[in-house]
Amino acid sequence: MAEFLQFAFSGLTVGAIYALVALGFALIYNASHVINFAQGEFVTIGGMATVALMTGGGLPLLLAIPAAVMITALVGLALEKFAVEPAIGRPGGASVVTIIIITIGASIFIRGVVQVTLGKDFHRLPAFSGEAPIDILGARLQPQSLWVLGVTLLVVAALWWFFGRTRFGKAMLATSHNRLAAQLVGIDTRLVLLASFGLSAALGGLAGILTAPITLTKYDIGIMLGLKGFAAAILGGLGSGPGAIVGGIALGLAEALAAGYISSAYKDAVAFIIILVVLFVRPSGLLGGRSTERV
Amino acid sequence: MNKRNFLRTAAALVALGALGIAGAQAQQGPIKIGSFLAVTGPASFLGDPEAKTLRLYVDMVNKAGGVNGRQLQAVIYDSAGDARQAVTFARRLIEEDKVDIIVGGSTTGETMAVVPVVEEAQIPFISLAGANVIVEPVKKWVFKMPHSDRMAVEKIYEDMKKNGKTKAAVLGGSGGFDQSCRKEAKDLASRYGITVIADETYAPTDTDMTVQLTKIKNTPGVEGIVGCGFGAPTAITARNYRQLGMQNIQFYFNHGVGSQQFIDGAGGGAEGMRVPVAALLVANQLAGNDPQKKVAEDYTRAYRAANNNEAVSTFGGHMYDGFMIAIEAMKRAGGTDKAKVRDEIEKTKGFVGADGIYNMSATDHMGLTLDSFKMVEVRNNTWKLLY
Amino acid sequence: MSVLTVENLSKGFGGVQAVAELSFSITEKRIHSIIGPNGAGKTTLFNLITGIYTPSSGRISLLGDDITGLPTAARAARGIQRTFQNLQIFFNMTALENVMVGRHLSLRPRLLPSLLRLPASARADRETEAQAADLMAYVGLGKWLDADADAMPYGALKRLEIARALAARPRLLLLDEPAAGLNAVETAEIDELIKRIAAGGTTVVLVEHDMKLVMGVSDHILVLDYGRKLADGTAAEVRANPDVIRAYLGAGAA
Amino acid sequence: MRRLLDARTGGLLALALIIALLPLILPNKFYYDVAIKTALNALVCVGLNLLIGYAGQISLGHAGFFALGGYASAVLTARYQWNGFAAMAVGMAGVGLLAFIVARPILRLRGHYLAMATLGLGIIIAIVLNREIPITGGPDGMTVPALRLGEWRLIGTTTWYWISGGVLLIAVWLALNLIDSGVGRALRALHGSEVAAETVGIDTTRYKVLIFVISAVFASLAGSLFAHAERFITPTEAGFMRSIEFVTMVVLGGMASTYGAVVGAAILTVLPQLLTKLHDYEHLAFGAVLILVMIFMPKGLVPTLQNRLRHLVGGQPR
Repeated sequence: MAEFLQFAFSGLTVGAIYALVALGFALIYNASHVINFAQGEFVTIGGMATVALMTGGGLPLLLAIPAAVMITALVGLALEKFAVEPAIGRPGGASVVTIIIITIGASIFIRGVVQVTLGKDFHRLPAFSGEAPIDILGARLQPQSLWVLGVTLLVVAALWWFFGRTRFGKAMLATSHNRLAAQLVGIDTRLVLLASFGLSAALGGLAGILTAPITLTKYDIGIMLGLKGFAAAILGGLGSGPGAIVGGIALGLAEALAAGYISSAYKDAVAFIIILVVLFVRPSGLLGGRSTERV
Repeated sequence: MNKRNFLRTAAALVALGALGIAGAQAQQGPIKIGSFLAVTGPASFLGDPEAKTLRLYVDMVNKAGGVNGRQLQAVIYDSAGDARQAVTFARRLIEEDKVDIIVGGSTTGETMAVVPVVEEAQIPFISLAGANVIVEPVKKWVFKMPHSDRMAVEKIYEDMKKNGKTKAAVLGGSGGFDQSCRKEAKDLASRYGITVIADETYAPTDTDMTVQLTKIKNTPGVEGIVGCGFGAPTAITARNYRQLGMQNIQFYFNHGVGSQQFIDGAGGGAEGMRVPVAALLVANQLAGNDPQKKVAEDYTRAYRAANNNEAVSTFGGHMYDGFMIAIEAMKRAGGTDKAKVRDEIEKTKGFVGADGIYNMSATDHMGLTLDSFKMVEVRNNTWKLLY
Repeated sequence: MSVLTVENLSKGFGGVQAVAELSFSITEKRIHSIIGPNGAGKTTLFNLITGIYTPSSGRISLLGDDITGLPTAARAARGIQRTFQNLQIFFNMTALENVMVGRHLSLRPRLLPSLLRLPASARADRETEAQAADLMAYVGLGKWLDADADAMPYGALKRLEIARALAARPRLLLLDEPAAGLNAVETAEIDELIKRIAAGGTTVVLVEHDMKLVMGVSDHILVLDYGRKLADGTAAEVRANPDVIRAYLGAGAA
Repeated sequence: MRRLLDARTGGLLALALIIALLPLILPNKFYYDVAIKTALNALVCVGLNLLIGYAGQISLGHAGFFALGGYASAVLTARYQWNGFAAMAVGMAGVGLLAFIVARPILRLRGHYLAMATLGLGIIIAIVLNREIPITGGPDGMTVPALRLGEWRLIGTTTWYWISGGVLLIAVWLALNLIDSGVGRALRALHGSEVAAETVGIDTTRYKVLIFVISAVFASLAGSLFAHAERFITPTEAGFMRSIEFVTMVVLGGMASTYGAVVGAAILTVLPQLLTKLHDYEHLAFGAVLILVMIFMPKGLVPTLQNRLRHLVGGQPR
């Protein structure tokens, strides 16, 4: 029991990280049908910027966190404004492949900038509420894991409120359902697109900060987190918010349990094997809806 | 159609022309030391200090008048730890830059990929990578600097044996550096009367090792854990080790963690862990009469002064040794004749480097013994020399 | 004899019944029209007949064979071709190549001969090219042979789709609003083209809003309203049907 | 059509000339090495372009097929003393089979799902190659024996320059043939409009599977040749970034242009050799180049330049 709990804690913690990244994918995908392969780099920026602000800028953690989230959001906005929009906004739009290459180019570029400005070393943030582990039924949990899980829940609640209760959130939701119709009723879909990148980047940055005390942070930590987050987003059903959360947690748990009860040798393959099986059996993902194409 | 032809030709010419300009540099003058290193990528913790060290010492030697009256020039390429790129860069160093010797190759994979190239070109090559396969069997033109993965494991097993521990668990990453150490750990165990009763793996990108550690914790009888790895995963492992309250089991890491960054990243979790490292890391704790003390302290001082007070790692030390052995050999050979330099490298005797005292021979192209490895323990967030 | 028979066909999207309990049959070598107000389910019906949509219930048979479960390509192989209301041109090809694709079923290209460009394969390709060029001349696109499809005007693209469909030598040709967006002269030309096609032995089914065109060419008209059959018969019969008049001109006009 | 034919024979002739004359200006083995890698990358890209550029499908896992081909050659010749050509053929057949098995379910999917599936497949292949140390040598890679033709050991950069250049030429010829055949038109049609392609009787799934398999086999062949040319192979060849590199080459050179694929491969193979002078700024610059080209030349270099040139000379459309 204690062993299972320990595995589950590990899976939940890692899963929550995947979930936050997946949520970022879903946000942008909904607004623009763009898969942002630079999503993982937002995680990098969040963590690395916090470290830089604390060690280089001498800011206390409480100030460094919002500042780093802001910085990440700004990078997200810049990415949309200077790299994605010029391509999408062109008459005739851009093909899926073109946008994929652009966001991949952006991820390489961002990694390059972080590496040049903040270095190649890994860094650690202090845990928000100490390092002393908590004992639960014989399994031991880092207090920071609770922070990660708690904030993930808060984010989900906040997003639910945002999309369900605010005017702008509803506008974003409308755009995701039918871009043209949204434009016709007067929604500024370009602003929605911009906002989705900003919001998604802020989420990624937050994820990077929350997890840096557990996973440490490094200029290239975003690569794998980005890919796993993408897998989680697909698993849950691309574009579905609750799906992203479920997909992330499910992947995290599956990895931990597979490593625990089967073998750790292929732990990092688990996510991709699951995703392949799911795509073979149920391509729309766990919670994704089916869509009929119109001719 | 003509336009297509024209375009294609133009593109090819532009590309080749640019290459030519980039490569066409003076062929006479300075002694050229070529290097391909994993300056970026997953193994950048190796390549980065190595590149910095090479630049630093080329400058220092030049200021002191160079070698045999000639200035030195370093040509460094970033292979990102990728064997494919390493081969291209090795060819570039040999054919285009016409270097006199190659000191480089941060990882075993890139080193081994380059071996056929240097053997064919007949140019001395001093590798900075760890695995024994590089020099076993001996390859005429290939030498290697640091302690091998095998020696690190031997040092660990000696310590376990001394403390009466016979049941070991192995925990390592899936990268080349880690896998080589894991293999040695399993192969050598019986020779020290040790049995490996648990064996766990993580990916270099993993962010949590509690699952693997829990399995080791729940394997009855484990007395010592041999950790194989480097970089962030090792720091995470240390944190999880403390989180799970496993301090009753002695944890050993191999020399991949030999930097202050590991201790800082572990956030206190590394306390009590033991690591076999080169003397460099504990230079100030060496006995006054230790021949390595001065070398290690000088290197530390120079490196920190040149690099914003950045803490030294043992990996930069590999480059220091390789570079020094190379120029010593050139001095003895009285020039850069490749065959002569190779012979002189092979004759290196009693060279005191950061990694130890080198005694090479026709059958030993590494030249280090277990003695020069130091066992250290993390105490109060710093390395404490044990023996 | 009946080329196409539709029995009790229904298709719903969510709560909306686009086609409901529809039955009718199409007889050979004539021009049939399907008319009805917007949203009457005409295009949905075409999509059901060609297998782009699967029906919620009902049966479609071609020349007596049930084809309800067949995929689109297999229905094409049995002789159904269509054009699209909102063009589905291969814009990444030339006009001629668009029509050559229409010959796909009889060309049956094979991989290895194509890769190696064996003489037989090259010869078949040249024949296909000649046939496609003839067809383009037939629909009046003779001067557009080498044009890129994306450089052609709307009216020409309408004909290009017809030429592509004809290339497959269909038994049943479904034309979805062939005259939409065309001027009077062009519409007259299309009118004439449709008659020629039918005269050549192909059964034509037309969805069209241009009543002048419909009444002029059709041997038989089917009127749909909210997915249901409102009336069918000859042009004169339909014109006189009070239900049709009510649907088109509004209640009270009857 | 006549014009197309001319472009084919003319273009092929030009490519053959370049390959034949390049040695006159290649000063040393390093340049040959770059040329070999260019040709082998181009070989992958010519195949991948059939999938991306002509059939409109995306694969983020082609490095996996490349590496599988390479390892088939490496393992079968080194560990089981197979004849190199037999190993190569078995590798191609095996990769083709694997591609076929995964393709049917995967290719029902579109756009991003397909990207994810191929990405996952590639990563799984990379992980397997990394883990199965007794067979593959693990992350440090393995040495590959020389390819033998009878008693003749095919070694040395010049030999491999001619081999890879020749194979590339044949591959380009095959690709051009295919594109200009009924099969090629069917592929382009399903890219242009999948619905319309179905309506004219094209079994689109079958064609997508077919082209996916062909492009995988091209990659496998390139991998086998790479393993023998380099005499060494590591699992990095299967890595995600390598797959991205291939796709980028195709897109950069120009989708739906076979010569574009070759040019893209050449540029992205040579570019890192130029950027290496930038040291730490190398990756940053590479990322920036990708973004800028995609924004300003979304059709890729070759088609864009062709258009510009056509406007300059004021030629007729097409």
